Amino acid sequence: MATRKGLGIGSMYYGIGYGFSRADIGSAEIEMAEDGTTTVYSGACDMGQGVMTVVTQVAAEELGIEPDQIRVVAADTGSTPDAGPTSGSRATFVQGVAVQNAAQELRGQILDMASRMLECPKENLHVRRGEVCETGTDRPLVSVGKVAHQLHFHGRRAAAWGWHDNTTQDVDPETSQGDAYATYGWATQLAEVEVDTETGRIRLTKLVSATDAGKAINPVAVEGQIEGGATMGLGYALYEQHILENGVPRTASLAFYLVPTSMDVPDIECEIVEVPDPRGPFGAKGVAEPATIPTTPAILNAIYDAIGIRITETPITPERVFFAIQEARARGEFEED
Amino acid sequence: MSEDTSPETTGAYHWIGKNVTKPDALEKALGATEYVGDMVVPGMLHAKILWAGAPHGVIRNIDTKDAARVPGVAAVLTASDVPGTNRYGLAVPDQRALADDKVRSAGDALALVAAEDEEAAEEAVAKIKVDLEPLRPILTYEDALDPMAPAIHEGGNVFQHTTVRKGDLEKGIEESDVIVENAYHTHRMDHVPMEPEAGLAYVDPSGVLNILVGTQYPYRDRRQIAPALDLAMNKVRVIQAPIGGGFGRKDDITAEIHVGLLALKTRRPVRLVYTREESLIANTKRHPMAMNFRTGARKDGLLTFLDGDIYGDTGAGVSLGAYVIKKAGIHATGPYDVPNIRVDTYTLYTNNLVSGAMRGFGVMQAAVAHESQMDQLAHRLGMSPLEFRIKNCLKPGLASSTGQLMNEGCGIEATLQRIKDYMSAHDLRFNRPHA
Amino acid sequence: MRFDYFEPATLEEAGELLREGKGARKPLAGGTDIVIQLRRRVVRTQGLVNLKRIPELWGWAREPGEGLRLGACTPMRDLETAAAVGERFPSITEALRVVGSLQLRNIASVGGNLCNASPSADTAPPLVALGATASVRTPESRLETVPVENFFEGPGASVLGTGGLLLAVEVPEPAPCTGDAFERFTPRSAMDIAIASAAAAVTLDAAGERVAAARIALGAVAPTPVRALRAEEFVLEKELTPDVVARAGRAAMDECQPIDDIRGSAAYRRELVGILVRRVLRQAMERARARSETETV
Amino acid sequence: MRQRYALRVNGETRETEAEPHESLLDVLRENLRLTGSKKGCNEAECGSCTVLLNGRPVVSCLVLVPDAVGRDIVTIEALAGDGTPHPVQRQMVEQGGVQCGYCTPGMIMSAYALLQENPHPTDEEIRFAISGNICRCTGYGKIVKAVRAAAEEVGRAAS
Repeated sequence: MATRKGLGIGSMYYGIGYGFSRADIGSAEIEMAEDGTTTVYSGACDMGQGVMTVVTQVAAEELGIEPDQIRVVAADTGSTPDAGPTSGSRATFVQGVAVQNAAQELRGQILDMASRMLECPKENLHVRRGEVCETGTDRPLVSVGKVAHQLHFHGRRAAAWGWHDNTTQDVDPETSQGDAYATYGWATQLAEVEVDTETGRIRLTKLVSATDAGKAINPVAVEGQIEGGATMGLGYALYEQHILENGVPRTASLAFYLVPTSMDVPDIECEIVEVPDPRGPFGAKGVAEPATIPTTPAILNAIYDAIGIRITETPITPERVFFAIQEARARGEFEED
Repeated sequence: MSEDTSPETTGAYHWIGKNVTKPDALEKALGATEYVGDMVVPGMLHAKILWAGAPHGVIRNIDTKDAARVPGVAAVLTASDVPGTNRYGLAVPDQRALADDKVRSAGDALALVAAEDEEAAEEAVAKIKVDLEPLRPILTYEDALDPMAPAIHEGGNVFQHTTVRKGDLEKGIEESDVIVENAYHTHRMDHVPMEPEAGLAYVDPSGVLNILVGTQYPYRDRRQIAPALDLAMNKVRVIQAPIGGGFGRKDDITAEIHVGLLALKTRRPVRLVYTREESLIANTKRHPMAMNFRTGARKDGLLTFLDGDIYGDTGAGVSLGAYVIKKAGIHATGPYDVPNIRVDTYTLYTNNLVSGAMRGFGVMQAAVAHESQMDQLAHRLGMSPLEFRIKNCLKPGLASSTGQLMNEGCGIEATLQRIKDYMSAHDLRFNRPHA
Repeated sequence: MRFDYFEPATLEEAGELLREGKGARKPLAGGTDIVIQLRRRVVRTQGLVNLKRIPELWGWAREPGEGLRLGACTPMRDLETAAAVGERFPSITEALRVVGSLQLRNIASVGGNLCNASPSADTAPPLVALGATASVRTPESRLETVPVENFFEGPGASVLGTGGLLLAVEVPEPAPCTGDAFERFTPRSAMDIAIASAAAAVTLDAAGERVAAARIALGAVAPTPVRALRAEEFVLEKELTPDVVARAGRAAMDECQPIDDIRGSAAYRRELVGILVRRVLRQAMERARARSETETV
Repeated sequence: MRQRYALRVNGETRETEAEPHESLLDVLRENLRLTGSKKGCNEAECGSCTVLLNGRPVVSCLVLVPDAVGRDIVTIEALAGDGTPHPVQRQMVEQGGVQCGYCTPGMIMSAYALLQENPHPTDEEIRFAISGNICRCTGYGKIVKAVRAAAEEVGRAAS
């Protein structure tokens, strides 16, 4: 089998969120019960990528309580406020700030009550691991649960609402000039492919994905997005194509529409880059789409690096590569072994 | 507030940056999570859809009499049974919950059946007779751009034309030492969420229509369901059920209006679960695009201009296509400083399957073109593709294609540098350009 | 897809049930093809006659020097994991490893793969190349032996017609200095259907140099799995030099009859035939050489 | 024509009525309410419905219910039957092998079957064993890692 290897780069930037003056909001309510356990009513849909986990971590960080004391109720028009869609790599970036805002306000309520209970200025207190502590010494003074109990006992608020508006102006209708998005995601991938120069079949043998997460709130979840995104990019590049003939689908079965299997995907190497973005929660921004986009171009460029042939049409089927090699040969432009 | 010790100032986070276990993962691993297709409600009916299967035609008649007589069938509905606008659509309401005047794509729904079990519903669907007068389908970019071709919707087949203009294109061309020009074609892709679309609806005793659905945005679903079915918005409750993958597909309406309508009409709970085949036929896909790009650079390795056209096939409905294709246009430069730009984008109606949001949202396609162009320019200049990108990438103080000034959070150079470091650490080298 | 369902315990019973059905009943082995075909409504039937509870159709036997016998209902995975099969007939194992998924191969049978008579059936080319025969019970209850290469009559059609049963497949013991190989071409590395496939069984002369006998079989490039007779003839009594192998590949390209479909064009399939034939010939030759060395030691 | 079938599921005999053309998957899900096994394609192309039949992983969407009579059926629900998640389940959670979760039960059944047969698989063997289980979210890397970690855990427990 005659094979050649090549390396290719793909880079991209991607406007995070909606842009184009489309409403781009996040909102959440947080409520602390008498025992200090907390419920976040978050309108953001978790599709398994982990926005519920991000919401939990942001709330835990801001409230100074343990994540296992937090329950998230998600995405129900009957019980949670509108947090916009989970799309556009926006959930962490937008909803994260809304939850942060709510949690900060609730923290203020806790510290106000603690200050009264402890007869200690609020400025000298902070919350850490479920305890209100003395600032400076970190000495625990009273548990958050006890403070919450007092809040409820005295009929004070132990709940807060957080909102975040990430809506941008639309760009100019004639020139598209303007601040199109609040921020952008950034990513570069390196692909190594092996080209079977006889059949035209391509195998992805290595993929390194450098993705800017701003701040990885949950690194394993970020890696999950990166690896899954690159795999979807690989499917787009090499295997998946929904074929219509006269407008009628001919690939309406997974026997014909080919999604990558575990044998088609290499171990994807995640390089999480963190360039903090002050507009996101703790500097974080979304990675779902940025991690998906560079794979196909990186593969296209790696194929060129391997065989000196530029493929300009996707998917890069073996047949397409085979005939591209034949044509290059016919023109005398194929570098024979 | 205790500002001094807040983690944001000190960076000493307790939970940010930690691998907290996902709260929903264990129940999924146990097989305990109930997706819509796993849910059963007492008295629940099963729904099936009759799909058009043909791309374009005038609906003369839909005869449901035989279907309604199948034992166990509770309802057979067509467009005339829809109490509201029957319309939905994320950019404009150009899609019908049930096709009325015309069939515009093979993925249009023509009729709904609810029955005591799925087999009866399937049998009824097979007995619906459709009299369709075929129309010439518009299937290619060329057909869609032809002003003489029949219009799929009122207003013609070019739904949107956007323009990106920056700097002085002619000047950019003149300054160029190398120019690369190519036509790129990308294809239609399906999201293939492992869970095919599904919805479960019931009217509760207070008269509220409850819809459980694997959705990416319950509030916008409500915004679309209520007018389509002529309901007050506060009489519609949409609950996100556990969702077996979305990837942009379930950003749009899927099963919501259909199950809602059947529940309203039958006053019984109704569950609709797509087959994989239906999932591949119906709802949105990734836009195929045709992109003609001309890009230039100077001998010193700086980019000079981008001159491009992007044609996107949004199928028989816009869905989010107008935004997808506009986004492709403003991202057509890639993450680079390009001083002179002309890019035009066209959002085209065809009688192909509807395309909408999918992970990558137009930039997936644009990157195929801009990154191929970047490599060709680098090779023409004899530069490493990586160094060429580092030289041209956006940095704080530079402006994007839309003139947006980059400041904090501009990470492209850092990602390129990380790859460069990786390559040197692993002694990896490009074959080209040849030394 | 409503139908009657029968579970005969004996061959006689099964034959009787199929006869009564007058063509409206179908035999069921693993069921992995027919259940899908029934669900897609490309096949209709009034009844399924499940053969899997008939003991004679189960199991496999491999005695050195006596070839391999496979009961028609034996799950593919049983054979795939059998070292005794892989050692002597690597092409069979190579084909089995790529059929559908592992979870499918635990249900699907080799007999079913042949009876489904798909042009792309992965197990067909190695069995044809190895000169396997099919034991068939005709609708008239006669026992016949049919070479696997003559078993297929067209896409979805075999010598069984509507009432016949495949009982077993027998692979003869290869002559000394014989090697075999299978390769199929698919875009994905798992769970895919061949765009083209090829198998070869090559017997070298005592010196391990020239081809004493060769059989080459092709899949997915004609209405049935087929032999590449001209390519076989061409390599006979030659050394398998790169040039000879390349010319054999070209001969096979000329004699296949591929079609265009969504998996690939006829032109591409034809090119793949040339490539795959070269590859399986080389691989079979290497295995024959390795075998001749161990056999002579 | 509906018939009564007695199925041995997760160690118990369960009586149910079904048509012979119904799949084991449908009967498990609809009749026995064991909905952990998922329907992703209904034609053996995704592996979401994987269960064990006499100890071997099979796509239950293609097993007709009469064919499952007399065999031992094990579904995802049995793996943590005693309340303790199996190491494969726990590691899938800990290593980040679970996202949307729809492929997860089938994936775990394939991995579980692999470890029963081969307690010390290589990564290549793991990838081969799960190659009939399509996952659209993770890219498989964390699943392979989870199976490897589970194998180590089982190995440690045994030694």
